[in-house]
Amino acid sequence: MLQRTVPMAILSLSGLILMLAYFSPMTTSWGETVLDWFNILAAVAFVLGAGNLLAVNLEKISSRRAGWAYAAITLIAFFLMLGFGLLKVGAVPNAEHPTVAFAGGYETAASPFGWTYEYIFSPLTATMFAMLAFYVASAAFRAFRAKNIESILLLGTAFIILLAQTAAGMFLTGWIPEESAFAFLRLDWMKVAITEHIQTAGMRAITIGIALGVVATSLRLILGIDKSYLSKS
Amino acid sequence: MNPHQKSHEQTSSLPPSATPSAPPSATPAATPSAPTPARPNHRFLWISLSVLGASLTVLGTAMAAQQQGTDVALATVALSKSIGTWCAALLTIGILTFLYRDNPFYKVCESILIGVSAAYWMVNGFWSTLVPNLFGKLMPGVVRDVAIPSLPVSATPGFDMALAFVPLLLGLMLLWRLSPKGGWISVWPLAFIIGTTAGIRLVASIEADLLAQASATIRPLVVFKETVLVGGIGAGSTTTSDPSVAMAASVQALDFWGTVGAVTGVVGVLSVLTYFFFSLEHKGAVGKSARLGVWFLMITFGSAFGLTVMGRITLLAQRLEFLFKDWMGIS
Amino acid sequence: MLARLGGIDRRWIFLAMGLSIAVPILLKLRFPEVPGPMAKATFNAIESVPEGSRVLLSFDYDPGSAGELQPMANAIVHHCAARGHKIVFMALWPLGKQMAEGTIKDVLLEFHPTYTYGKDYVQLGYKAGNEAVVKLMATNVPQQYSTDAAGAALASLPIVADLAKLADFKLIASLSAGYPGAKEWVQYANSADPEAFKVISGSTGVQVSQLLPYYPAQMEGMLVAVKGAAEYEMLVTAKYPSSEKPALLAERLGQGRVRMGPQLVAHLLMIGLIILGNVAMVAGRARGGAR
Amino acid sequence: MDRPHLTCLRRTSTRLFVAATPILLLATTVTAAAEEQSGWINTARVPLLIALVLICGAVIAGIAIARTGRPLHIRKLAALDAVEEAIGRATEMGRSVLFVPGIQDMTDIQTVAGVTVLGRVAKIAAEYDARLEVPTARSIVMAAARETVRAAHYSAGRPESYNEANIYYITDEQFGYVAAVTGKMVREKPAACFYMGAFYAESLLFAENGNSIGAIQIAGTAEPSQLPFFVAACDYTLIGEEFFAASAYLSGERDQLGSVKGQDFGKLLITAAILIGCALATAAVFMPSLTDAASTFKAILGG
Repeated sequence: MLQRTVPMAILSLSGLILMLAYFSPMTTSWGETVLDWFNILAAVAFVLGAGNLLAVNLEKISSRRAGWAYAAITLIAFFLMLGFGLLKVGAVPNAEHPTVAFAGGYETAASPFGWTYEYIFSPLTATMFAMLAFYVASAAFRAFRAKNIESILLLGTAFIILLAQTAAGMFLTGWIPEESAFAFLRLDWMKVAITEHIQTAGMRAITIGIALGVVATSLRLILGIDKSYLSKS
Repeated sequence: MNPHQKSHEQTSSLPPSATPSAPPSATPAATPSAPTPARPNHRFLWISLSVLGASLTVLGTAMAAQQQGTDVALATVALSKSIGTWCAALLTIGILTFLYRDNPFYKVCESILIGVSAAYWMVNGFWSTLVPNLFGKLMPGVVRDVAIPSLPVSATPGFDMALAFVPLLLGLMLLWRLSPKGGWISVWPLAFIIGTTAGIRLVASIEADLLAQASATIRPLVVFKETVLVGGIGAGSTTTSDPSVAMAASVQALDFWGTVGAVTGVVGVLSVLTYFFFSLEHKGAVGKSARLGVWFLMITFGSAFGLTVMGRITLLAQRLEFLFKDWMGIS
Repeated sequence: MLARLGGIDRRWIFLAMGLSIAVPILLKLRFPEVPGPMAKATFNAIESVPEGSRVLLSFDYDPGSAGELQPMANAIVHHCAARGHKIVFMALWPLGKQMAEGTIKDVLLEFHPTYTYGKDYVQLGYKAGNEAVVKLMATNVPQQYSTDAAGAALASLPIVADLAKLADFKLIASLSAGYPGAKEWVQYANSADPEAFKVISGSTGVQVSQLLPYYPAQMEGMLVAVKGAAEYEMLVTAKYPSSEKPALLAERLGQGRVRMGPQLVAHLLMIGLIILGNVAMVAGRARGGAR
Repeated sequence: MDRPHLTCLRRTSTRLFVAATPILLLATTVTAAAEEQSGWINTARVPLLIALVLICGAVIAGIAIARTGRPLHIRKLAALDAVEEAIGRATEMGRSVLFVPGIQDMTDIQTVAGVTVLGRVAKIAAEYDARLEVPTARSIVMAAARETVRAAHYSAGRPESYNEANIYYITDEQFGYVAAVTGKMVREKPAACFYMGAFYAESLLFAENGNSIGAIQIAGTAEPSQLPFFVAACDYTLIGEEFFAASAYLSGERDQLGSVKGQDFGKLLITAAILIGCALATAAVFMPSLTDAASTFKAILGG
């Protein structure tokens, strides 16, 4: 009962209220309350994430597994940042209410939290993403093969887009007059044709398909037919 | 949505993951599971820790000095900025060293990132959402005294407080996931989260992704050149809303590429939908249409591929700009 | 020789990629850009809202995507301010708030020093909840944001004092790097009130294909990757130059064009690598039979 | 989970649903009385409501038909046919098979679909006696995967060959997870790699590494931005909705198959709407009297 029926009831009810709230103006406020709760839970999930991180890393350190020292660094970084932020260390006092302890802004580069964000967190994430440029180059060489007509189409389109997105497009085909009968050979023309007609059409169909999948799954969940979230937890 | 994730872990492009693999010809790189030589590893660790500690000390002094005098303040702001730039540059390079091979420097950078990001998300969720939206209702007086002096006064504080107990309870139950026992307890908030997501996605998908997309696909399959208008409207006008004008124009000129584009758009959507139709085998006319659909899909992916590559390159360009300009001062 | 190429150490490829981006940056290679239809549509969307309208800018990205989206953010903020729009900043990503703060400091206050907080612009900050935030704001902004990011009651800030729901905005722009982002704004905000406001977006290259179906019916303008940023920068700086700080404006609103330089070389390298990889495969096969 | 238990649950859920609706309606009435200014229904959204009823009705009808026991057919999926070939090859070469169920938790539909596909892969692997490795990024996914693979070994008649240690949790952290998996790929060189689930930037890294060790790669995901990489670098890819259909087909659950049928019906509806709309719009070019009808039809669809 507590383990299955109640969760299923919670699920159906919250889903139905939100659907109802969209169509019936008088229930709009219910939907708003449900969404408010949802957003609070989303913030709690961050705490959960941090808790998981702690658990995994503490276990690594206590069992002295290989690389436990890195787990220690992770924890130190975590607690420093957490302390800076939660205690609002070095925060700029609130202009109107300078006496209220936690009313200040803690995110400017003048406070340790803001400083760490600006000079440690931000460059680290940005560089992590930037590494993908290298991997995509390596994948271009090692993995992207013209195996059949489909992959030739894919790679051929990619070539056109890659060229047309840069000055190479104008350089190679810019001399073809825009008004001539051969204007369709211009790379910028091809790019617009591909993105606006073919890619849009392809993505529309994919979007429609995925939307139907989402509808079916959501419906199965709300009706209590799909219970995968129960049995696997 | 998966509630146990930082929200943007679901973005289409996540931070790249490290591949410790090297080609067979290269020196085998260390992997997390492979035993790493303990000693150099740890020496490196202590060095980086002390560097971290030292920079924090300098930073702290800078902050303290900042609150005293103006001259000193200006100097310390500049100091904290230049220390920051050096820090950022070293960390950037630290991550990039992985391209050569896996190494402790990279691992330190990675560990810092993991720790800092988890804390950042938690702090942000706490101050931006939990304090005003949850605690602000549970104990508005305290929140007003301690954190948000101008928190609006509710007309029905008792009712608000009562309602706020629901997310509080669900939140605590969600945190129960951290305990090894009583897994079912966290299923309640999970069910709430899934139900809410299902409820809003169901309607939104039908409205924005099914109906609106179908509507956007609809268009006349024959397009006439709008400029060749006969009678009435001048050459500068491009409107064909007047049916009689459209009629007159229709006699004049067919817009070849416009028509091809319109037909392509519709045929594309329909043929790809045929490909996604699972009840019929891909034979005969259905098979041909599905095959056309696959070609549309491949061109779609090719284009997406090109655009993605562009994005990745931009990100690297931005990092290199930082290194050259802000750090090395080449401009 | 070609067959052996297949087994090349991939670090050489990494090096080639690094050089193909670093060298153009150091040489300051710049190429002319011609604004395309989508950049023009975005520009016109902001132009077409009456001067002094209330607009919402949602910063749905983090430093990881700043390379692509920051140039767009700079240009959009300058454009909105030049049109005298009242700007409300917010974020669906935790780090988005910081990105917005940076843009306010570097662009808004730099080129439009008369803009005052609370009267001309306001920072609502980040809220957890992804699409649920948008959905709640569609009907009830004060329930989601009881105060601004600094803790001031919305009622005390003239620009948002009467803000009840999203329909009170004339334009919503999402700078979007993924989920949640522009897609969610279209799905949950635009669907709720299709007539009330225009939705535009700036998006990363990765996200473009996902957003294309919504343009132009559900989303009036869309900046596509850094090329879109570069084109839009040109449109904005051409119409709204800065009389006091032209050099600084050229720098802050020129990042997109600067980053287009390395694109050319790197794209050519990519094409070359794909061709070379396939040639090596064919050569390897001819030599050693099947893989 | 045993079947009778399931049916019982299903009955409970139906009852719950039936009970919840009147409660909601009642509560609506009460609120309606209290707040006079707001209406019963937002008239502007009536067309959407009708569409919602139609499409949800199609899915429910599909499920209902499936429950009657009528045979349901789903077209062949090339990627699924290739599974056996890939595993057979791995056995011949004496190498392992790698299965990556994405990097999300069980709350993501794609992960659920991925684990379902894992069931089939595991069964074939058990029959061929090939070694199957499943590294996961979530502990709950690991539990689910172990359950699935164990069941597959039983149904293949080889419970003794099931080895729990081959299905393991690495870390929630994305960098760490991919580093460990790709490291393993380079060292052990699996002959077949399956990527089925929710993938982000790592799609490229997995596919690139798999390619460099010469493995047969079969992928399935509904992340549109990652599909280009899988399509370009893998041998077979289940694209978007196809991935869900494959999972429904393999799950053998009639409800799931029924809802795929329902989705097909939804697609038919959308196709019909597009065709009618285009016909009207095209006709309106020649017959201006139809212009109003065409634009009204389009507007109703668009909301």
